[in-house]
Amino acid sequence: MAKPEKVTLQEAIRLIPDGSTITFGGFTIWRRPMAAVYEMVRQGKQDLHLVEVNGGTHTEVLIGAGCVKIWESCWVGHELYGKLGACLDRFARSGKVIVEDYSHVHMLYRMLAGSMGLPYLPTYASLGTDILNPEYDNLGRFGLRNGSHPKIPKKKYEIVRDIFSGNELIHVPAVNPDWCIVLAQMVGEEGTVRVKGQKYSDVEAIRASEKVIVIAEQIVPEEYLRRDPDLNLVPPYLVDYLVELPWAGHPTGCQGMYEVDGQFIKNFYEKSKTQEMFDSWAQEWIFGVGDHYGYLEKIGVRQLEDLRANQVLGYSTRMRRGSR
Amino acid sequence: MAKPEKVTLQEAIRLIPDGSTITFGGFTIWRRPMAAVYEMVRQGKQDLHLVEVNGGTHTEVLIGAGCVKIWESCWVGHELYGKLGACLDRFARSGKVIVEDYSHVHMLYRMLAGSMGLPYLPTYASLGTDILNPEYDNLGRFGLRNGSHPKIPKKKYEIVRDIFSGNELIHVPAVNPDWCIVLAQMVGEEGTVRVKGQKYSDVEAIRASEKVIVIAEQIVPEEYLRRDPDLNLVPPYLVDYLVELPWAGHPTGCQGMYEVDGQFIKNFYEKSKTQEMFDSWAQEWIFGVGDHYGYLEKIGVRQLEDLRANQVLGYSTRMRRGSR
Amino acid sequence: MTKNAELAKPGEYKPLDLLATAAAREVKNGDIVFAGTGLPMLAIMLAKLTHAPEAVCIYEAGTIDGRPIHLPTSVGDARNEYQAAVAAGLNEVFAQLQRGLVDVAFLGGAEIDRYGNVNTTAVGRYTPAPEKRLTGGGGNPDINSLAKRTVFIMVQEKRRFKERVDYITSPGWRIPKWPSGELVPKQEVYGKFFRGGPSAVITNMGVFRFDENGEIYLDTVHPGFTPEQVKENCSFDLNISRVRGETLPPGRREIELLYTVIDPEGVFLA
Amino acid sequence: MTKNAELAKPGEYKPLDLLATAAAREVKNGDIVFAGTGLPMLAIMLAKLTHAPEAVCIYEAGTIDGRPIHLPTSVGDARNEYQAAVAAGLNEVFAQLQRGLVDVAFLGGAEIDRYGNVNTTAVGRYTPAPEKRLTGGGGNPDINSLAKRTVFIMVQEKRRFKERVDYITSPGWRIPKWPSGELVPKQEVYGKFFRGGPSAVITNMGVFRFDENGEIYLDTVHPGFTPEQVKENCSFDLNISRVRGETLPPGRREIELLYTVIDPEGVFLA
Repeated sequence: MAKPEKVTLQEAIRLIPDGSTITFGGFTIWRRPMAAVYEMVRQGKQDLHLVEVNGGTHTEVLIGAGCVKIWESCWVGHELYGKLGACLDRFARSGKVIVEDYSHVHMLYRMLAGSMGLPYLPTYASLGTDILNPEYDNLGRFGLRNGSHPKIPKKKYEIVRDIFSGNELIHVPAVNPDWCIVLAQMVGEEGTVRVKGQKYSDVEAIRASEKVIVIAEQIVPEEYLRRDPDLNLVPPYLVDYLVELPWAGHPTGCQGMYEVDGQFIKNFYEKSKTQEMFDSWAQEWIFGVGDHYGYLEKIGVRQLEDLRANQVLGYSTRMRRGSR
Repeated sequence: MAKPEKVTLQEAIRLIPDGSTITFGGFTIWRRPMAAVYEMVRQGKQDLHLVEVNGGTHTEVLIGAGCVKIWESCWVGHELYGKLGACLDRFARSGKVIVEDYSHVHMLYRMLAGSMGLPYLPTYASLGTDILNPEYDNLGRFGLRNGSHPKIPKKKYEIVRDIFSGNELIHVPAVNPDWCIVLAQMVGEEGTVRVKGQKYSDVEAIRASEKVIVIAEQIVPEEYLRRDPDLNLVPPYLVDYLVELPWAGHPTGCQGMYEVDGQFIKNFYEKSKTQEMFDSWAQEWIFGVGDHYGYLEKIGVRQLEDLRANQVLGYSTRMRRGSR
Repeated sequence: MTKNAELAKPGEYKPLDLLATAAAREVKNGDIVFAGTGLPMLAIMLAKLTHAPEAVCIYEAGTIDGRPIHLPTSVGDARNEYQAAVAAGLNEVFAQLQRGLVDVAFLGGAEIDRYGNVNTTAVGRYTPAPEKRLTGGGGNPDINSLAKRTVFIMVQEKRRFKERVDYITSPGWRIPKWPSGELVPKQEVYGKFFRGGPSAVITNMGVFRFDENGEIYLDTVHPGFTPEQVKENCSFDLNISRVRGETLPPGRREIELLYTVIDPEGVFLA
Repeated sequence: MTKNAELAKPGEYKPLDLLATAAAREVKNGDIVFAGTGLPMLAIMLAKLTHAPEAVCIYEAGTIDGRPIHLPTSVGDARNEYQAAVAAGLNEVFAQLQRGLVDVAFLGGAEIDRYGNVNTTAVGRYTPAPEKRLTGGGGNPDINSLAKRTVFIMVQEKRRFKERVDYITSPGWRIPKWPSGELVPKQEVYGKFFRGGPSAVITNMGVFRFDENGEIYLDTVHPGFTPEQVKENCSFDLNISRVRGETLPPGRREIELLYTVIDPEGVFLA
């Protein structure tokens, strides 16, 4: 089938089994499919294995809600609005989440290798760091590299000596997540995906993954997107399920659509520092609102309009950002 | 210096020393910097080492004119307009050009590796072919893999067994050509390059190379190109020299600008079958016309206007293509 | 308009029409197709207009799912970009290919052997200097390595259907394992990366397929030819014991589409 | 408008203004700069408005040579894309980085040691469960491996300037060679791929550089502090024998640019 199936958010998320390996489009606090993340929490997903080029607010929500068992990535935090991942800190300290640290290039190349059908890619980025300390291979320490987990490579990385350069470098293993969830500004009726602005590592995440859910801020005429194929990210046959949902990235930002809701993230970050506060935040903002539109109603029109991007500049010019 | 230097075609080509390793933008008979190739012939370049993701009419002109010593690539021909590279056939048979055969993926990955700062990339494309026959390593047979040629890797490729997949695959060595010449539809005054339509392997060729010459069909306001950074190929600092020259790709095609001149290529292909005919063709179309504008005058306005692309469709609708 | 089911009679179609139609029939609805210059373009366009409207075409030069309204003459052609989903480059399409997304690909060749190994590089001696240089492999060997099925379109001549090709450009079902060069089944060389290989060869005389041992046999013979005539145009001892009958001729509707919708200018169909 | 050359007097600028100015001065005209979120954005914009108009900025998220008219708050920010040369993705910018195109990069860290090794991963024990988890490395170790020069901007505290960092997230001048973990010079680990490394550390108290052995020393001390005070805020025995004098304060023109042109909204400069 060349075309994605159009489904509701609830239907799409229901397809994801507990224990799945998952990755997301976006970058830190930008263009994250937050509505899907909230719905995963509502549906009580368990034992998720996140493999992310980088993490962000969405990662923290999933970890705080107890959905995650393994997190392989290089970074989690909320940029200016929260200096670290307080949930990850708590869950890693208690051993409830196993963390495997790589560098940004390593994670990108793991996803890129997966997206190119290769078992690994070479790099010399981040040699000489504790990322490569053999004692710090956490999945190995927990006995998860014995080959019985199809999505966990036998080794964290391999040191090789290259005959062409005469140098040592490393091979990082490919990843092919079971699921990838991406937020896009525009998707055509048949499924062509257009992402405006920075592409982050979305195309690598999509191609690497077995199943792809795309959440579209808006579904537009296919013919319109195809007038300018230079601007499109991936063709319809790379998308399995398509959901249309406005503001699906809030509180993260979406180029040309809306701004990062910094105050919202700052508040979440504060609440994420203890499990009790997190739970009551989740009660208020995830379970209590019922669904995505309940969430948007709770945020309110005034705030949404402040966040809405200026259609010429692509970001909000109404939102107060600083002290002046 | 972040900006390319604006020079004439003659000045740009004069910078390229004999013996240089060179690659080109474009694909077979599309968007090839033909004006630059003709000028290389006029200036009598010698001993060039071409490393191309694929070859085309431009390759045949350079080989026929005796400019080339080594050709590493996977394909040469003229698509519909000439079924093989008659000059390469002649020069390879006589031993005047050393050919190193790879597959298309191999060549792309050699360029991609170079463009990523990597010494090699892995692939399993084209295993089990004579491309990998150790006796068919021509540069090795001619003693050129002894490490004294900076642009010739020590091995044609390496067979490796990968620990992640348990499979055999190969590593193809990176290439970093001395020079890359690319034809683009639009370049900004400061050097931002926009290529319309298929990108072929232009960005890989540009990033891999030490020096880059871009020939622009037109130089446009930098600000205009920057309104839509999603459409641009590379930033100014990746371009060293910039030449503005219309129809610089003729007889190859240039999306949105002009069509492949099939009759011209067909005629060239016929003439390329013997050295005598090639020489008289070169006398007529390269030396005899003096420069690029002399060449265009000889083609004539009528033919150029037939080739000119319909501005909506991006290709010519006036040119007769078939038998009906 | 004629019905698709009505088959043309001998004399109502040209050899090229039959080739294009037979090739089109190798495309299944929903297939992701990798097509090269020439006849394959007619075949994929014909398939999309008939039984495989949801097939999608990728071109090696970078265009994905184009909907050309004028027949492209090569994979680099701007016509491919009309209403395309993405105008990318080689890196994107080869990544998709190596990732295993391509269902079927159309390829050509100058020589083929009984195991489907194909030569497009050089005829006769290869080294130190070739006897006759051809185009080289291009993406042919890559596509043949990485797609699930490949279909070769070739000219039937004794010198082209050889016991062993002079140079294995593109891997068939028994291929050399380097560095030794021993001929082994394709599965053994590709291991976990094995996806398939040559599934059909279509010539001006018949349609060939491959048996359990990866050996070529004649599947159907084009109207007007006998299996023995095909065998005479092979250098090796062609298996004609499994011939199912005659190749289905083109439908009248298919011919109409070829000449009026797909190639009205007569670019390939003179 | 005030002249660039007129330096501000003590009391006329805030610590952050000095940091931004000192960081900006590390940018040379024409440099290709890799900048992260926060202060580095002020620094590169200030450099471009003063002595380095031809410097070019690349952001990790994929934007190349943006010309923002509103201060971005993070590398993923849409503001970076305004009048950018290319809006690409991580693969493009990391390819440029690994290819050796980046002249200088600005980075941060929670802990640093005498060899410029930086920790942003975990404080205290790392495994089996960390004592205190930080953000993780992100692109910090990659950029520090692959750029020609890197400049760290950090807070000066005894607990942050350590004899040995708890986890080497980002490689300094003496780093472990795995699998043994023996500490060796960076050049030895990177071999032909070696391009450089930490060239300056700028804190709220001074500017540090690295000597021939890759050991950190105090280069200049910010006005209002003494070298001894800086030394007291290091856990290790800081070399203060090479101090050249005081850090040049911001120019009046630089302060004006920071508050009226670069960050008029008070995003970073409250």
